[in-house]
Amino acid sequence: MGPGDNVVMTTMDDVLNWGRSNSLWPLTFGLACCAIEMMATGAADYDLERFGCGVFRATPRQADLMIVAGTVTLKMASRIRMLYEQMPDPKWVISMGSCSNKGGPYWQEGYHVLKGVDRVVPVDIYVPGCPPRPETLIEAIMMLQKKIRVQEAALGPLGFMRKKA
Amino acid sequence: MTFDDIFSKLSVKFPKGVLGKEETKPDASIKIEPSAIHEVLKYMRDELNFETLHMVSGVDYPALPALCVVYHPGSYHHKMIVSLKVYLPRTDEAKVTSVTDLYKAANWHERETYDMFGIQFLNHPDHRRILCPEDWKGFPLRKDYVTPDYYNGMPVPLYFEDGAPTEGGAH
Amino acid sequence: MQMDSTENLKETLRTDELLLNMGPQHPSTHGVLRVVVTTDGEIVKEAKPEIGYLHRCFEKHAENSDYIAVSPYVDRLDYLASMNNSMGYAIAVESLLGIEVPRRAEYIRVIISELQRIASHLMSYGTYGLDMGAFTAFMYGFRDREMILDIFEMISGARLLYNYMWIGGTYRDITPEIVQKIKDFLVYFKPKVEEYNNLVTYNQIFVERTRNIGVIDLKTCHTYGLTGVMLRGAGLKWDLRKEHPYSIYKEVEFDVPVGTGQMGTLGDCWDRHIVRMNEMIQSIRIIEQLIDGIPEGPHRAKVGKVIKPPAGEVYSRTECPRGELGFYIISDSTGKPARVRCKSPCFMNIATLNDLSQGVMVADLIATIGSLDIVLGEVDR
Amino acid sequence: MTFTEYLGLVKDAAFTTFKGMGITFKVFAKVQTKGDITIQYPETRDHLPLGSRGLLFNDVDDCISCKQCAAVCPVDCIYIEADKKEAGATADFTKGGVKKTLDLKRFDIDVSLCCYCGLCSSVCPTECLYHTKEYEYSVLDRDKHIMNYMDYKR
Repeated sequence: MGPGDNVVMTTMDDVLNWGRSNSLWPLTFGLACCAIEMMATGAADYDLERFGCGVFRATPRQADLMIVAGTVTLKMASRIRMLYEQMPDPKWVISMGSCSNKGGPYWQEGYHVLKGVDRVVPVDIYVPGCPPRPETLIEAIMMLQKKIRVQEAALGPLGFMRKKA
Repeated sequence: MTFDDIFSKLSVKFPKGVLGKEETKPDASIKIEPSAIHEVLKYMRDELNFETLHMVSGVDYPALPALCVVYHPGSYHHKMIVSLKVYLPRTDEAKVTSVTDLYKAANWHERETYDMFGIQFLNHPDHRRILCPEDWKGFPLRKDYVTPDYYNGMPVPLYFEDGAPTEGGAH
Repeated sequence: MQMDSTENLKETLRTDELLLNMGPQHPSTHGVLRVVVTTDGEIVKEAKPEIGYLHRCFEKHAENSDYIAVSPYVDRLDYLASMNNSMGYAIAVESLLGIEVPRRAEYIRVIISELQRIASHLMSYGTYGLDMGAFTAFMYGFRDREMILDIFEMISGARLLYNYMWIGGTYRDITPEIVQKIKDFLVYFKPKVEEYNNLVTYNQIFVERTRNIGVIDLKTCHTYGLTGVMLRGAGLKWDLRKEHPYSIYKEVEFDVPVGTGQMGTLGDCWDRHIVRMNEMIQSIRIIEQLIDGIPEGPHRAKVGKVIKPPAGEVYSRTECPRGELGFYIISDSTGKPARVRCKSPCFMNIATLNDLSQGVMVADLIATIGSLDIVLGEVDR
Repeated sequence: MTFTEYLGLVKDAAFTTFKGMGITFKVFAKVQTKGDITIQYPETRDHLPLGSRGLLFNDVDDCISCKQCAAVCPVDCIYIEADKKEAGATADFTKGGVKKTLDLKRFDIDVSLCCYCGLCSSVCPTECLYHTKEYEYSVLDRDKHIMNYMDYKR
């Protein structure tokens, strides 16, 4: 609890965060190999729906979460930025796999590979693996849910109720 | 029909166009004069039953120095693939006639060869880069290509020469 | 008067050509493919694919890596069939080196690559169902694909990108438990293909959406250099495993399924789909013939730690789930290849899109792209 | 369409609906009795087979600093620094009895570059570098992915 918080705001935060963390709608954003594992996570064996996170949206305007799964090339980087800006706030980004973390196996000679998606969009969680197992992605999503649950959520129209610290 | 049959037929038909055989192992190839490649492929398609063109690729030989375009026409009739090589000077002015009007497969392969090696294809219907962005500079698969430091404000290498990590991008 | 009003109507309802930008982020393009579609109302006039959004500089990496270290990159070309890919690369380097692979390794390789073919076709089945609006197919396909991935994980240790087919043999040996697991899988999977066919292939909605669409005739196939399922769907009985038998395909019996135009025109999307489904049955047949007779012996030929082939060139091709994968390798007798060029089947498959989509509806464009079964990692390399 | 045909269609619709729901209930019953296909991940975990390629681990006590792993790595994400042993230092042996001639100063692997190909562990002469079955190490800060194995002595 921050210095400027009161009981109303913290309760509001809890309610909003509870709702947000349990209804993360990801954007279908398959770039490369990791996208197959992302699809496998959404399929029968791992079932991302159990975390309220399986509703893959085709449009950024309905999505909260961008799972950047795969190699980001320089040609694609500006599109990623554009899609990220089209997503409504609050929004989160998971960087899935070595390639989007830091360029992965393509960091040495990859003249056309962006070395880390965090050069284009701010990243919340870095998921290791090449490609990561579905469990690793689920773990990252649970980590993100934990992160959302402790943040100050009510900043929008109700933000005026929060006392200035 | 074997590789030698094809070679002898081609060298009889095009005594000036066929420069010789390249005895590399395990697969040999036929050297063709740059100006004759269109005729040779047309002859192979129409007379020798080479219905399809599997691949067009470029090779950079900095030691010769030469740029090389390799054609792999294939035949379902004879169940074989032949490799034809065209050597060009290693400059930005390397030019060869496009074979897109013979095989549509050549369209994208030639665009890729242009993109990667800077070999110009004359009479090509859509002579643009294909894999790299349109405003890309340089031809990446040449052996002396140097990776740029920045592209559109985004740093390209992970670390710069002195080992320091490159600065973040747009945000 | 009548005439005038029609003229007026034409003036007010004048249709313009619309430029639609499909992709690069689009769920139905199977990756980061961008298609610039010019439409006249609902009718597609032109569909130009723009590629390069996943250009990962494979060929540059290959020129700067050792022969062994290229193999992980080869896996990442066609990430749905990485076993087949690395087998193709291994065969190419082996023919440069001129070495024989032990028979045990050949058996393992063929069994694994056929399993991978099933997995890849299951993926294609699932996502094609998804494109056509059938979510169940996706779930069923992935459920069974997951079982193959479990087998692969036991064999190689990884789920998707295995780096298993090494030059001269395989990475690890196969154990009796794995053989038993493959047999169990075959028993389980054999009736499933029938179930899939009932669920999707002969479903009236699916048939109506895929027949007479995206027709490829043999002439188009030849001029574009199409291979694999596209060629067989157009009716030509051409399979490298039969025509140029590599590895031990000479010793196994299997049929080459071809399209027959059963539901419509020869070479339409439905024909390509049924060829894929029938290929799964043939793959099961191949594995069943081999699984009991794996010979004893080493699983890898004696290859030094540093591989230095003599100077030479090779163009070797293998039959991958998506078509003929060719590797053109030039060696200059150093430890690194001078040039590695990958002739990927999908690169040509997607190049035909403009020819296939002349005058079709926008929804049929999706059906056409789905039936090409492209993997963008291989198109852009 | 005659009325009989219409009734036939209604019958068809009702029949196929029941048939479809029958399959659904069959699967539902199967899930209830035999267990479902879905792995209930945080509670139960998939049993990983032997030799599964997860996070790399190096037992630095056994490492002889031969740098073969760094040489074979296609990604060059293994950073090794080793000095010559000082004269007069006590002889040091690995568990397998190999004498260590070098003093390992740094053994880092950047797992956010690693491609888990398994080449490094296959060339290791003392088998001190191996893949564990660990797969849960997502981080909020990417620098934590540079694993410093000198600190992880077991």
